[in-house]
Amino acid sequence: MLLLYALHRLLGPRGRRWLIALVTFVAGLFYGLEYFYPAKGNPSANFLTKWIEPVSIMFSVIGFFTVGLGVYSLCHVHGRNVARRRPGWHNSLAFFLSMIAMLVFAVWEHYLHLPEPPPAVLPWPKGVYEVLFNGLFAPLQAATFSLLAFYIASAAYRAFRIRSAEAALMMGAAFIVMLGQVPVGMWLTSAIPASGPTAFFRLEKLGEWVMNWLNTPAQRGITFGIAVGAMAMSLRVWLSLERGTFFSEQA
Amino acid sequence: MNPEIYVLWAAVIATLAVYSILYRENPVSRLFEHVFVGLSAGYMLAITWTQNLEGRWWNPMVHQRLWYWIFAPVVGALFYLIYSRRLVWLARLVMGLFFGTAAGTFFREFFPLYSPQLYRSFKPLVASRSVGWGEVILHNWIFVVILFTVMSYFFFSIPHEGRAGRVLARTSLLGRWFLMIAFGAMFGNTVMARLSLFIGRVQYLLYDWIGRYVPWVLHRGM
Amino acid sequence: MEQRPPSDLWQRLQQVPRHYIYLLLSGVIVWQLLAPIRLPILPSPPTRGVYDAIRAVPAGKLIVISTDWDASTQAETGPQTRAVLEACFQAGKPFALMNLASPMGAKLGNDIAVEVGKEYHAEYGMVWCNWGYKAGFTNVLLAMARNIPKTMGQDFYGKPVAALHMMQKVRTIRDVGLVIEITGLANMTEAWVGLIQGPYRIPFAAAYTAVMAPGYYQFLDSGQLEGMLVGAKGAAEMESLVNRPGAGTAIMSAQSWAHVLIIALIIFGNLGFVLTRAREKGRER
Amino acid sequence: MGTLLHANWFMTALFGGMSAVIVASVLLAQRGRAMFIRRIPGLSGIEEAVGRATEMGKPIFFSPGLDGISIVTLQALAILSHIVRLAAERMTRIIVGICDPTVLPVAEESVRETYDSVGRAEAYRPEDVRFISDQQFAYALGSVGLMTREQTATSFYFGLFFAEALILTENGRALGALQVAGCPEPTQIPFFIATCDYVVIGDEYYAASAYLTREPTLTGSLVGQDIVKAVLLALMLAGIVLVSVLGPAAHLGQNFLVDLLAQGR
Repeated sequence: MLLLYALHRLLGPRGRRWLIALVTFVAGLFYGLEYFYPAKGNPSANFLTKWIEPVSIMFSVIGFFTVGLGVYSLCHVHGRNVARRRPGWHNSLAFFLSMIAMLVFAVWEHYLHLPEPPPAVLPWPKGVYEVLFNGLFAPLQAATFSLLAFYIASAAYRAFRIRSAEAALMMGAAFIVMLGQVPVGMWLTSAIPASGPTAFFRLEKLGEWVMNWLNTPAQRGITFGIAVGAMAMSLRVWLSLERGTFFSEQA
Repeated sequence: MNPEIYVLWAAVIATLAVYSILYRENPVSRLFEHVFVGLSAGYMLAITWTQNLEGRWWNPMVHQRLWYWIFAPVVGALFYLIYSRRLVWLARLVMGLFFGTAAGTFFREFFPLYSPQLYRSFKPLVASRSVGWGEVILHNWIFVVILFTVMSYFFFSIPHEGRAGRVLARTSLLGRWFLMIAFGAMFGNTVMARLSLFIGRVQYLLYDWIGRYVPWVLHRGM
Repeated sequence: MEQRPPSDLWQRLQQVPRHYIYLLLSGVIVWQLLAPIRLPILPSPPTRGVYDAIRAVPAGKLIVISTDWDASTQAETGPQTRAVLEACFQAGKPFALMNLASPMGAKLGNDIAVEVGKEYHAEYGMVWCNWGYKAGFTNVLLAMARNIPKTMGQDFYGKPVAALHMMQKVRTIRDVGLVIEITGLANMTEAWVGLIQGPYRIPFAAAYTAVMAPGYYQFLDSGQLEGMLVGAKGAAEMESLVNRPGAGTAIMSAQSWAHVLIIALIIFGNLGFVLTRAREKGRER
Repeated sequence: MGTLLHANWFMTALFGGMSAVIVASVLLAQRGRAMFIRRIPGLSGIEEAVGRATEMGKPIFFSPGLDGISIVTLQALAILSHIVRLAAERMTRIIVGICDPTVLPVAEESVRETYDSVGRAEAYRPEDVRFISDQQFAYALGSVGLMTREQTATSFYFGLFFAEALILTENGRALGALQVAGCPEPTQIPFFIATCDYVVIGDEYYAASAYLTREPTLTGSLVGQDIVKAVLLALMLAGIVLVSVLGPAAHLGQNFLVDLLAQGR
């Protein structure tokens, strides 16, 4: 605390910028060097290896303290809705009630230390938690996820038009793969013998071929580009080469 | 207390409220949207404590008397200085720590992530004792051609002019077409997985909910 | 009333409102779950591999079925388990259930076995048994290779495993003719292959959720897996092999008809698109 | 095949060499070397999209994806600040929906600073950079609700997205929003293509900020990246020739180039 205060008083803008760059560099160097510095033994290790785990835990613990930032932002927005009785404020109230209920009962349930398997008659806080988690949270999650079935159907209907060569190619590949996965598709080409040179044209085989030999290399091509892009971005951040809004430190 | 029946009805109402959004956004779906966000926030706070901070920070600090853990919240608190005009640079200091970590972590991941992809792309282009020409062309040649043309699409600093540039323009156009084939295949491959999710929900509504009161439904499709 | 020109239909085919699509899709799925139209299901080689492996277990050897799944993947793993148990009962091969990953799976698997067992008049402890949930899976695997009754201790119902009639001649992993892992969890296969299938050459087969299955084709390729069931599709194929259409078949017919619906929608949309465009071109001339 | 716990000498040399090329190219560009970048199709849509929101007098929605503070998210924030600059000049409101709490302060800071830099500090509204939820689907539902209530005319999705992507874009499309998306991971690109007006694919995502800002650091980096990609292509070509001559390497010790890449320390 004192150290931070001293730094704040002593350092000018340039000194601060320099310190931030240094901290960034050291943090990156630690993780990078541990990987690239020659290592010996089985499992292999070097002088930094034993620090990786504690340092990672430390960073993740520090990261967990940022949880308040998100909750603060939520409470800020919804708190104002409630305080000013804005339209739909009862929804914001529902937000607060469900947040507090979940927080209280999830922690309470944790400290009940119930045995596994749980007793036939549950203590009531555990019961409330069950309703909150398995009755609301999990189904809301599952139902939202399953909306995708509808969206994928309507997106397919709209997007797969032979407007251009690109759209037609996309549609063709999607057709083959979709049909290759379901009994209907297999049934369509079941007249083709399952072995021999023509077996390739059975829809399930064709679909597999499209996935393995057309999809995989294209994805891999994308992946290499991304790898190099991410590598360059990492280098720029690590060495504080980045300029532009957030990085032009005018501290 | 046996919560089973409450869980069932709560789950059914929540599910139907979410599906009502398919018709359009409405007061009920809006209410459940806020409940969902609230439950997630509460759950996030709860597991941050019960599954992370308690075991990794509080217990070591209090029970094992590792006093230095007291500094973790101090460093974490620096993030909150983002709201202060004067002290914002301290927030940047701790963010710099995290940026550095993100970069360093990527350096570590580079070979574990990408070197298998590199050497698995070494596909022989000639037939061998175990693999015939048909398969080599149908698999390996196509694989290599797609990989190279797709990568050529992602060259940004070479103008598509001049003799070499025109070649690149051709291969990158071809690459874009292969990309579209791949995207179509990925789309088609995902349809089944997404339908499964909905089928799972319908099964819940039919068998667990309606089937509880109408046994006929329970016996169908079983 | 004025009759609409046919071209309007083509235009409307191009712009089916999304609400109709949603309604059609849910209609098809509910209908297929309540009254499935059974399509011929052709077992794929990986599924046939599991079936053949079960039938190939020599007399006097035991099948071990590890039900390492819980409610979250029940829609797929439940029908898979049922179909696998049907195959064992039909082939007359004795089997033991066990569970290495979640206590819930031990109960859910047991419920299915009790139900299916009744249909085949199979008595607990004679044809099948359940070793229950055993925590610490690497250590359990290492130990059961040498001594099964001692490692398992008590069964699902709390009785000593060694006292069960069917366990009288079972000592080590050498008395096991096949292991079947049913799971939605990664790493289980690697442990079985690394500790049991590899060192002792015990045939090994598996049933996976559709999401994780693609990662395991390579084990099939290398012969470490005798066969595998892929999601609900694998369950449906197994059900067709044992001639007992069930939940897997219902899910797959729902899948099939939903796919047909989506493909039909795309085709109609394109038909409308092409025909409208042809008409417009005609006009321009 | 092999263990990759630590790098071997070949990996260190390869990685060091590739890094040196990129850094050198960045430094050259910073010292004023002119460098070319070709047009990136998906990005031309950004200005059109901002312009449309201005015309309609409705706000813009921006999502930086689901990831925490990572390389992908930092890039999304760089694109965000470009969009904020465009929007601020045209007096158009922009709402940012955040999924990861650690991203929130960085995004706030970046947005506030951009408003400052165009001299419109008063236009910054703290509640417009908003945490929605850290749970994937609560985030999706919350964002959809936000877009519907605010009647956004334009949506941008830049960052790491997973299954929730289609929930966001399909609802955005139903609202009639003009949508621009970019994601480095290929898995969600098919759905973006199906539902968005402009899509930035794969590596274009990293080229985006260079193309938008023409900042020498970024263009220089892009040139370096192209050289590195050429190196990787050459490496693969060498590998393909080797296995064609020597036969495929199924185990260690059959092909030295495969061993160098597969067998770390």
